[in-house]
Amino acid sequence: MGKKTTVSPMVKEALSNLFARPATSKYPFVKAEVPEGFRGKQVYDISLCISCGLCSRDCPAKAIEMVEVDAKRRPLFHLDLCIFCYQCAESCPRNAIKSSALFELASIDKSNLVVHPQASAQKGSGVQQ
Amino acid sequence: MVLDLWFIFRVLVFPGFTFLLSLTMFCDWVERKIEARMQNRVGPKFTGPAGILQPFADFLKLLTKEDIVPRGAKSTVFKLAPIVAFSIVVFALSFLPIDGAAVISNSSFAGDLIVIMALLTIANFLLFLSGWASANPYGTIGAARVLTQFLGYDIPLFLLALAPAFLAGSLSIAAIAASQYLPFVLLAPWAFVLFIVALQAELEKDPFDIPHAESEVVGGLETEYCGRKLAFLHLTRDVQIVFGAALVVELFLGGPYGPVFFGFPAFWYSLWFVLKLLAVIIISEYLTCLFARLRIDQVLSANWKMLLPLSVLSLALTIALVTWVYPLVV
Amino acid sequence: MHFNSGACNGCDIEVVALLTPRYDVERFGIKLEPSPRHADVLLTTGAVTRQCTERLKRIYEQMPEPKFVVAIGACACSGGVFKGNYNVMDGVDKVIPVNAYIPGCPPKPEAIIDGVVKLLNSLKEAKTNGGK
Amino acid sequence: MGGSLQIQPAHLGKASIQVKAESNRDALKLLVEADKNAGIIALTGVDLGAQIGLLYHIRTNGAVITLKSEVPKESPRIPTITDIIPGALFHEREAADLFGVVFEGHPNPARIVLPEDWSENLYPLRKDAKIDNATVKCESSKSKPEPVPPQSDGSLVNIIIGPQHPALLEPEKFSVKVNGEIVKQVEPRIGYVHRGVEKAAEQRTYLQDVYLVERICGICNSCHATCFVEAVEKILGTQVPPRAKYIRTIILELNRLHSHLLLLGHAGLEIGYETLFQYMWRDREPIMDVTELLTGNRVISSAIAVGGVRRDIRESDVPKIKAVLADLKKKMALYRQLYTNERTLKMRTQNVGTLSKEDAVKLCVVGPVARGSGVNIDVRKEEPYEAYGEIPFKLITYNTGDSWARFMVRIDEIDESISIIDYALDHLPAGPFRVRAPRVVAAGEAVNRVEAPRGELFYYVKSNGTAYPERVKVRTPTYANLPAFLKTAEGGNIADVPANFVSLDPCFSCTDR
Repeated sequence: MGKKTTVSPMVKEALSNLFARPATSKYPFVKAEVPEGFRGKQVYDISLCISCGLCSRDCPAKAIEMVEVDAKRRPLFHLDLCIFCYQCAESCPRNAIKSSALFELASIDKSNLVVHPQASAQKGSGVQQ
Repeated sequence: MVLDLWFIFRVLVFPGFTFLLSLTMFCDWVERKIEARMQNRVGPKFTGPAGILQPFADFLKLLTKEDIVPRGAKSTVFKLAPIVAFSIVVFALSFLPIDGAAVISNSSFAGDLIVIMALLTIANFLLFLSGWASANPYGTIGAARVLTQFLGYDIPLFLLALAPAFLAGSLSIAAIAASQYLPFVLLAPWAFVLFIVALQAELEKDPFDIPHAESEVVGGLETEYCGRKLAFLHLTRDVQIVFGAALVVELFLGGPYGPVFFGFPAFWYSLWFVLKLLAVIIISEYLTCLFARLRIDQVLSANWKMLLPLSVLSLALTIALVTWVYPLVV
Repeated sequence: MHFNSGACNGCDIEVVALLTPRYDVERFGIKLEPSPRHADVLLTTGAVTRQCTERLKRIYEQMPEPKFVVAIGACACSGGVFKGNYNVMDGVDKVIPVNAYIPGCPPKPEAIIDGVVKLLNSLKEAKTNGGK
Repeated sequence: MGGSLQIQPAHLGKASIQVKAESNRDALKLLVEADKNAGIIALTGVDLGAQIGLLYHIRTNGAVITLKSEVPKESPRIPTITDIIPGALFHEREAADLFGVVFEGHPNPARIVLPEDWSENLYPLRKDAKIDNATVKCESSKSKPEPVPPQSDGSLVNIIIGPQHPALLEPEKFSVKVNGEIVKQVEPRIGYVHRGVEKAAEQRTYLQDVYLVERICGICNSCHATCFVEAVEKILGTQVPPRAKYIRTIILELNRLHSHLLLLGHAGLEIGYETLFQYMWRDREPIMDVTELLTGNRVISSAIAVGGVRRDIRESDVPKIKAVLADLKKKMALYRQLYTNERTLKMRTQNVGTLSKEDAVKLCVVGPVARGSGVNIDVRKEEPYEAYGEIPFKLITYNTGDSWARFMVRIDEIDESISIIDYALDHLPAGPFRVRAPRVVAAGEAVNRVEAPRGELFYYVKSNGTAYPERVKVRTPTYANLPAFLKTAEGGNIADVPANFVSLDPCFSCTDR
């Protein structure tokens, strides 16, 4: 290209952007949209669960602990370990585990980062109503 | 007594310390905002209206942070250099006529252009010292780069500054600014363009921001600094940028002078000054966005092979014009 | 300030993406600083490998007070899929104190912003409750 | 398949030959003489009980030949091959680290992936290695000063880049010896991201391993998953339905798109061109959105499973994807102009880190780095996997071999990727997208290659008839390209190191595993 270079296209681009609308989304003030099928926080439906423990067995991150709830073994999701692959949902023979669009899971307390079978059962039924 | 109060007001509030500091913060905000917008971003937005207080908030935050002097650092120099550098730049800035007169009235004298150029160099040297004193390899390399670069670019910068001096027939900034019935940018546009380029290098902005090349030297000379001292280093840099832009305004854009519509001329002069200043800062920021960073050897060869001969040429051309052509026109 | 203590790059690129036009955290006055001395918040990603442990501690020590640490992603929170491997420490909080956890693999950039906002809110609360 | 270990034509273009440890070098020499472009892909160690098997995977004439030797576990010694194939330097050091094999005559047998303070005589990938996590962790949590290397060495000054450094998004350390501004020698210290994935893969089921290997690298995640899954499918003999092949291809190409955009933007950051970085990453976001749309996560797709893909492409999404691609194609014109016309950018990248074609072959580099030096290798062409055999696309090469050429290769490849995805979307076959795969995999072994954004990705999987693999070996493209960086950095300017380095698109989470 030698000495004679054409003008860099940046000259125009930068100037036009100065007056263009920024590409910035208005997140935290406008909710971020999440496409269908997003792998977010688990929703667990206790009424479908048959306590087989397949989810826990197949979890690659060992994030699912089976806990005793009303004398039955139920999955407890450790969100701090969860890699949101949804193998658990795939392994579940009864589709008791579904994903949600919830992704704002941050917490300043690590012990908050669990989806307890009972709590999420209520929440799950709440969504259904 | 009235005179003394007036004097103190001028030094501390307007157009002195407080005004200059707020101006610096404001310019820093403009710079960040313009850069963000050119990059299709929003930039600071939530601190104060449209994020205008962001630089101020950053400054305050740094003041409250823990102050660490690293082991192995040359403690006295490490502590003093940033503050002294800061005061020198502010001192230099106060020589510039802002509302029609310099901060301290009647302090301008015949050779003050040379003095403030020297002050700029000293400030850069102090910045070098501050990096060198931090005993961190990145700090030292960054500092060495500052030194190499300003040593190289000081000469063309000074040569170019002489062009308006010749046009005005004076080495006093106030006189140069005052003599521009027609801004010198129109009389010597080549010198203006070259001056901006040299200034870009002197102020270490893209494509000459070698001392700030994060990917090579981390934080450059600031690497080991934190808290209050970092705040002052940042501020020094920002004041330097304002100073550089102000120099352009004084030398090429007719200084603070412009049409006075009503009321105090001082008000209008300050307004014109700030507007022109912003124009220069926007141009400089625009240039920053256009280019990739050059390598230190490319920067130096660009200086010695291109800028220096060109600035000598520009000076010669200006002198020739002043001597033979303009007398015929004016 | 961002430090990768043995992550898969998934979270790291999301952290860098925060600076770019879509998320532009400079809106909130947040900038990525190159030197730990300039940083207020340390964003850590990755499960902390043994080789990184020393360096992570040192960076934490170099940061001036007040300082905060955010663990980004499952690995940084508690080791994630790598938990129990021979060369990882299972999470940042095993090495340095952590102020906020952001789970996800990797978390969306929005989730990281949300995490930082939650951290800031908790600081405000601590202040009104007579803290520092 | 399976059966005799002597010579087994596992599948097309791949063979393995059993050789005695003593005659290993002779066999290699024969291969190198037969094809002077022959290079080593990987060196896999396998614990065979009383023996340690060493598998030299050699690439010759577009095929992969595996030389198998065995050394006794009691005293595992074997002569080095680094004098025959210099590209084997790192591979041998790694095998020494993880299996305790002594390579006689290796020029620099230092640790490479394990930390310096790792216990002697503890080789994590041996099956009988007893790693007490508690003591290991306790040991390294004790504070100790980092060793301070000498600042200078005669006329040479030693500069340490990393492990935490803005030029490196990942923690790695390079000792750069400089004379003034000229680099004399670069000595890397990798292993900061070594998470022991290969060991972990042996402790998890095939089902879980797909997610594990995906997380080796967040950028080329689906390439890792695909490569692993294909190797398993080869052992199983699974026929993947055509629709799954096309969907995989789309996801792989999306991966390449986002990886290349990421790199080109990051390069802007390295050479101080922040505006370019911001624009590139802005235009990368829609690609992330598409990935999220198709797979449910922006970065890690988790879409690929043994036997197919986990999700189908919704018909309603196809126009959205096409719109994004068309938009990107328009934007790429600007970047191409920028890379070919912008002077400062060219000043920083042209004639930086030039790698000649001969050196590229000798050092066994792969991917865009090799293609930037005029070597036309691409696994997608050499050994078409998924739907690549049916989709027309060009193989991009540039001849200058400098950083600029490597960037240009990627810019052109982005355009190719866009048209590949377009084609695949248009020709998406109907039918199922997944077939059931068993959890237990019959005994066997397979090698597999995939063209990741950074180059050839190599997997070796050995199964023992259970649900857990016996051995998973990963050779990532950066591993092969790193020697090229060391070579090209020498004699260059220290300020060029970042630009040169980033043009290789280094990924250490891949390298260290």
